[in-house]
Amino acid sequence: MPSDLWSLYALMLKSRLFEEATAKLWHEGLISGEMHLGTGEEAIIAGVVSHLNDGDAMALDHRGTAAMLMRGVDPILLLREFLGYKDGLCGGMGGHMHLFSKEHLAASSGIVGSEGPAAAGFALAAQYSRPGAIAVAFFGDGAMNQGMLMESMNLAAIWKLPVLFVCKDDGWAITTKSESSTGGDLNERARGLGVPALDFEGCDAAKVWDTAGTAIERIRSGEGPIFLHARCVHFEGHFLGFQPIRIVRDPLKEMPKVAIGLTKSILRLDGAALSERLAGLKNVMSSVITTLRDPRRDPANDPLLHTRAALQSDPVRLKELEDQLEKDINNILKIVLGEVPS
Amino acid sequence: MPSDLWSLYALMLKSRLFEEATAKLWHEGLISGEMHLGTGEEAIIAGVVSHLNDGDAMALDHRGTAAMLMRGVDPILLLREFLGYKDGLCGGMGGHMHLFSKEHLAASSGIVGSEGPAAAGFALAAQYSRPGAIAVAFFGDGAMNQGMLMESMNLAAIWKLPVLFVCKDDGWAITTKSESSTGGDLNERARGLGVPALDFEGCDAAKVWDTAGTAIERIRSGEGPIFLHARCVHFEGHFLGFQPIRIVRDPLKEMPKVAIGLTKSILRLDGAALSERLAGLKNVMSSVITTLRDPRRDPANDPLLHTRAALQSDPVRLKELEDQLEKDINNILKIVLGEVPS
Amino acid sequence: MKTMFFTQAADDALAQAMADDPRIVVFGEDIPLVRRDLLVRFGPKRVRGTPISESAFLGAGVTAAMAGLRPVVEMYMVDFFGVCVDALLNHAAKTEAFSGGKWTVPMVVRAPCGGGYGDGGQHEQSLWGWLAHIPGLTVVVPSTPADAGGLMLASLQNNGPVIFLEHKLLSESWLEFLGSGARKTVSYDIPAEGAKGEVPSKWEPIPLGEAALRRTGSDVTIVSLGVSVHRALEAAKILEAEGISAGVLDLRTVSPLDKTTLCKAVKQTGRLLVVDEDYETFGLSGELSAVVLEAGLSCKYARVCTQTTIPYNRNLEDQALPNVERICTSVRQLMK
Amino acid sequence: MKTMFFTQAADDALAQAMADDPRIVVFGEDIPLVRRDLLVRFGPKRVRGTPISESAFLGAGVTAAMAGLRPVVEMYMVDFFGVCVDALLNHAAKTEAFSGGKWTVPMVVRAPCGGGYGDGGQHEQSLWGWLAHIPGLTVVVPSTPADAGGLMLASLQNNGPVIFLEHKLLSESWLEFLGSGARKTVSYDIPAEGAKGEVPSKWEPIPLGEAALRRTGSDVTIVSLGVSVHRALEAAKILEAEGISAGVLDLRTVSPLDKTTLCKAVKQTGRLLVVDEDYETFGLSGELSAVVLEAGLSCKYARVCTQTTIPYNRNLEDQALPNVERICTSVRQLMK
Ligand SMILES: Cc1ncc(C[n+]2csc(CCOP(=O)(O)OP(=O)(O)O)c2C)c(N)n1
Ligand SMILES: Cc1ncc(C[n+]2csc(CCOP(=O)(O)OP(=O)(O)O)c2C)c(N)n1
Ligand SMILES: [Mg+2]
Ligand SMILES: [Mg+2]
Repeated sequence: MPSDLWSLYALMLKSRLFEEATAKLWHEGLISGEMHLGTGEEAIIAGVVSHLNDGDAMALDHRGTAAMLMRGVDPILLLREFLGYKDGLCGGMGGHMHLFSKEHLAASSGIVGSEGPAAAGFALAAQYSRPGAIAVAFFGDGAMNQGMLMESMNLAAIWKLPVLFVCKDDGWAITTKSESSTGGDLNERARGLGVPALDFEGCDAAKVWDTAGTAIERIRSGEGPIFLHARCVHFEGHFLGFQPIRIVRDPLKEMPKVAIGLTKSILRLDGAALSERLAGLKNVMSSVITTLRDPRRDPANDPLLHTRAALQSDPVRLKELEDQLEKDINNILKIVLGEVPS
Repeated sequence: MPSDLWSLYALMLKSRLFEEATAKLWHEGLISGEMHLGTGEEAIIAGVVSHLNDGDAMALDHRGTAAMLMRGVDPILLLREFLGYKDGLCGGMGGHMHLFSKEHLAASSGIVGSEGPAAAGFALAAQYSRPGAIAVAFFGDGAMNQGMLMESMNLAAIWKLPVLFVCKDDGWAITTKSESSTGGDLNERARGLGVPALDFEGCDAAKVWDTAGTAIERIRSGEGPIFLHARCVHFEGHFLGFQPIRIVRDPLKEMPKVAIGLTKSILRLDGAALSERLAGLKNVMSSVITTLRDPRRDPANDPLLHTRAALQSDPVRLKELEDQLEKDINNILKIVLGEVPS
Repeated sequence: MKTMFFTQAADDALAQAMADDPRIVVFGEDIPLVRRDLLVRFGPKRVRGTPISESAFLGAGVTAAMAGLRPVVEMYMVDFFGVCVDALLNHAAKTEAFSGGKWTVPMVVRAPCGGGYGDGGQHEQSLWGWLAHIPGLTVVVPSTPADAGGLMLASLQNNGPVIFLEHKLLSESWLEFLGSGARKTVSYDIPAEGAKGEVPSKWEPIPLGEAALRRTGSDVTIVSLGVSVHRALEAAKILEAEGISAGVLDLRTVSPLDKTTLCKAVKQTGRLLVVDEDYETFGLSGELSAVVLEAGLSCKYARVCTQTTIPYNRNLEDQALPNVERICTSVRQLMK
Repeated sequence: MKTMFFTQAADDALAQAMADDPRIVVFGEDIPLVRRDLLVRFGPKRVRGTPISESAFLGAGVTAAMAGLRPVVEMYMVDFFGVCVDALLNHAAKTEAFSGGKWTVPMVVRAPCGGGYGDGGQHEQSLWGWLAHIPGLTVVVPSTPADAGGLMLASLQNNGPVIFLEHKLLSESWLEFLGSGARKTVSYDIPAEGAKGEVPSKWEPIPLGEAALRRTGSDVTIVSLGVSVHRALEAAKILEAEGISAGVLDLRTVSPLDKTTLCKAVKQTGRLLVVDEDYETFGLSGELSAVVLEAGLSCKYARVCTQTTIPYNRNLEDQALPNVERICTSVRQLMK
């Protein structure tokens, strides 16, 4: 089956609009705590999730909203959950890091790497009770250094568990560049754990759809787990209000908060030799500078623009679709916010 | 420096005799709890440990006696520790799974895989305070599936820590064959974590000495960690009194203990279909049969015999050496057992 | 009536449940050997060995339970939860709450625990109080074969995660495996009543959270669990000869705690001695005093617990773990 | 006198110690950003970032300490000990015992803890009682900037492992990082005295294991730590208006526990209320009642703790965590 770009785009745009609305509510203070968006990784999610059927399961990380939404969880329930309402998806008990839908066999966790064991367990249950069903684990590149994720790739390999391990590699774990924290090569690592690896750009929804489709077919047929390694960007950085992004976007306001402490510290009497101090400063500055030069800032990496470009040959249908989705999201907001929180 | 087979053999034989004496005391009930010997892996230990200098550190697993002994820890202190004496190496508080020598920067643990983080920490301290010093981690093939060991290989790689990771691969983790529990390839796994891998037979002390020597030189020079993967056998199985070995050695006595329960269970009314039950039985039997056919039972795999063969060209010196070591061990036993336990 | 060994009873109840319920699967390290009797009856699909990857397979147990299985996940020893307790702390224990009560984790985690045979401080811990601190976990510690079976059945029927701890000194198969099977030269202080005893012909669940009064007594209530229950009973006999009447209450489940029975007993005697092989501070022994005070009761209170890392030396070990002598001394002190 | 924010004070004391002692190194995830002020003063060799591999780098901290360094290992949050607590439970806490007292682990493990800002149940736990249950660990929970600095210095000078927990509601930098820095639309119930306060011009160590009496009172002793100390002080003011005199004792260190001061205070009032943000059962709150009873004292007792998985909903969360209202209600009950 060839990829249907229109429906992939619809999924992605719906998710994007939903998460942008979420961001607004977060900035308005209606959503508490941290907020990690999946914006920028929509092509990976859409390309994988649209292959899933009833009985397939998902194990999600701290960035689980997009996958839940695209899998078919009611956006109204999601939004109510973010707002902490009693009639939210989890009764207001979970929040965006702990989204659970029993109906969709989908579970999230804020513990980095725990998606590995979780997907393995879902897949084990599938082996017994739902032949042909699979489990997908979505996680980041940083998670690849968490032991339990590696352990579960090995476990899936030897038990031939139907797991698709999807690494959404944005090159970062919060403010840590993966190239400075990850040795070797992730694909070789997966293979060294007995899991075949496929590596590709995650910005191209059609490409993801094709690759994931082939992989999932093999997994369904009982061949064991596969590792998909897909690159992506996170436009907002790690979470909403992310400090380095704030500095880059509004240096005049944000830089002083950081610079005063730095200046005082670097000039303090006791401490390392000047060369070490400068190395330290370079270290700090480079994380801001890297953010400035970040692929995050390059719209070419936006999976939505990428897909949209391919659809512009039919501008009427495109406009219709986009208008409709915008209306849908506005409707959702109205339904949810129109009600009084309990 | 070419390997000096005579001193390697002396180290190995001393360790063998010491552990055989230990085994005897254990069978006599003078040593409590479990007892894991390093017999069968002496060539690996000797070939690595004889490269170590003051300031080098060791992280050991549940099988740490041989490495402690060969590193120069007083055998009298070791034996007193096994007997639980107040004047043992650890005041009788540790036992053979928890041997500690601050002087030799050597620490053991009974937690499988913890040698990885332990060696990384020793190596980190070396980077600061003992330039050129290294840390060795000794562990088994089963430990390679413990997340923290994999994590610390990655950590060592990115921090260029001076760690030699030594996997003593006997193909087993207690009663579990590694080929049934370990996916992929251990060397590829190490490389996927950024650690170069060297793979070889661990039965040949000279070979180990050479390989380890080259590796350690590179590590001392600051090139980062290396993974040595060496095969070996454990003649006693996992620990003293190991059930499958008992069955193989004395089937008439040991088999009934196991067979009665099995027979009753396989005949019980409710349960799986016959084919599944037979598969289960095959599973149980194969672990005994595998033990029967085990390389453990092949003396060709004894690293001592292997090395001894090369030294037989000088039978006089060989006899002298062996007599001397036997005398030494007997002396140690006399010193330790002659005294009244406190 | 039938008699059985302790672990045999737990396994037998498990087998009965497995015959009734195909959703029950058992996995853990070396389980094909350790549960070989189950393996030959239920086949290798339901009784599996795992790699030494506790985080992976314990975590997998959680979601396998969520997706419809009833996994019995086996840990080699309770001490090794250190490497994987996240699966309990942040997942098994919290899923029901996080999902707004919509999703439960019917998993049994089985682990040998306890000391008294010389394995040293990393292999002889109890940790039941440590685990019970986490809201959302049920923690079971049987002391007799009959309870081992009945509580196993109840654990398998429970809708939330249950940690089922078996004391190695009561377990014929663990002791045989860990070193006594190959030699007659060692002896352990094994409570006969705990290691072998009468069992029903067909297993019935014993409700979780109900303590059992093992002995009535009017002067002091000794509250305990696991092997220590038998130490307490032995002590009570000695004390009886001295004219002290000591009751012994076996908690059987740490969490939920049978507060009613506890308070009733303490109210009658006015004296509470906790005998707890887990570490003394910030755990079960303190909790019991809080429960009593919260109920508005007052009592004289003492405890006999493990205060330090468990020594390897067998004599020091015996002194570090709760023993009959320490119990008697404490009771006599309470009677002053 | 100088004033400082809470985390600023801890960092300042740490910087003072680092200037004096080159063996101190700091590492953890994102530490180059989180401790950037230390990084530019002490350089990237002594202030390092790590991969998301807590078991590896926490375990490495243990042996690094054994081999002569004084590592400060930073965890992102106390909740994440789940994946790596083995390094504490079976290594850091036991090395001194195992080695017969010959080898110690002078390591400080620093972790943010606590709730009240809407991150949900996997990111807002306290767990200090859970950690303190393990013999061999020192557990420190400061409640003011002055204590944060003084206790940090003492922790760095301690010869065994210390867990140093900083409540996020007191930490200007954590709150800024976790979401309040980018918006003025949220507000948290931050205790002013805890978040910012007077500090000495040069840091002196505050002995570990000494509680601080924050307020004297003759009717009831409220014992607490961390943010809850400030809730207790607020409650005490309200209760004063009702004619109830409540003293507030700040434990500062969970383990070792300052039993002397505790018992002295309870003896005077005869009433003990424990306000503990950690989970209620099998932890700190129970331990305090045991200590009192063991000392032969009796008292009326109640506790205000966290009983369940912490809800995400901000209202439910505020009710689940100890708050002023719950404290007042409990005290009034105790006065009946
Ligand atoms: C076990 C654990 N350690 C640390 C954290 C804190 N943390 C949350 S997200 C994150 C970074 C994850 O990076 P990655 O896996 O690449 O995902 P990304 O955020 O880039 O999508 C960290 C360190 C955590 N939640 N759990
Ligand atoms: C974390 C942990 N899990 C399980 C065990 C129980 N255990 C002790 S040794 C062992 C097998 C180790 O196998 P391997 O690493 O290959 O070493 P070998 O005994 O073969 O030398 C196991 C499972 C343990 N000690 N620690
Ligand atoms: Mg990432
Ligand atoms: Mg092995």
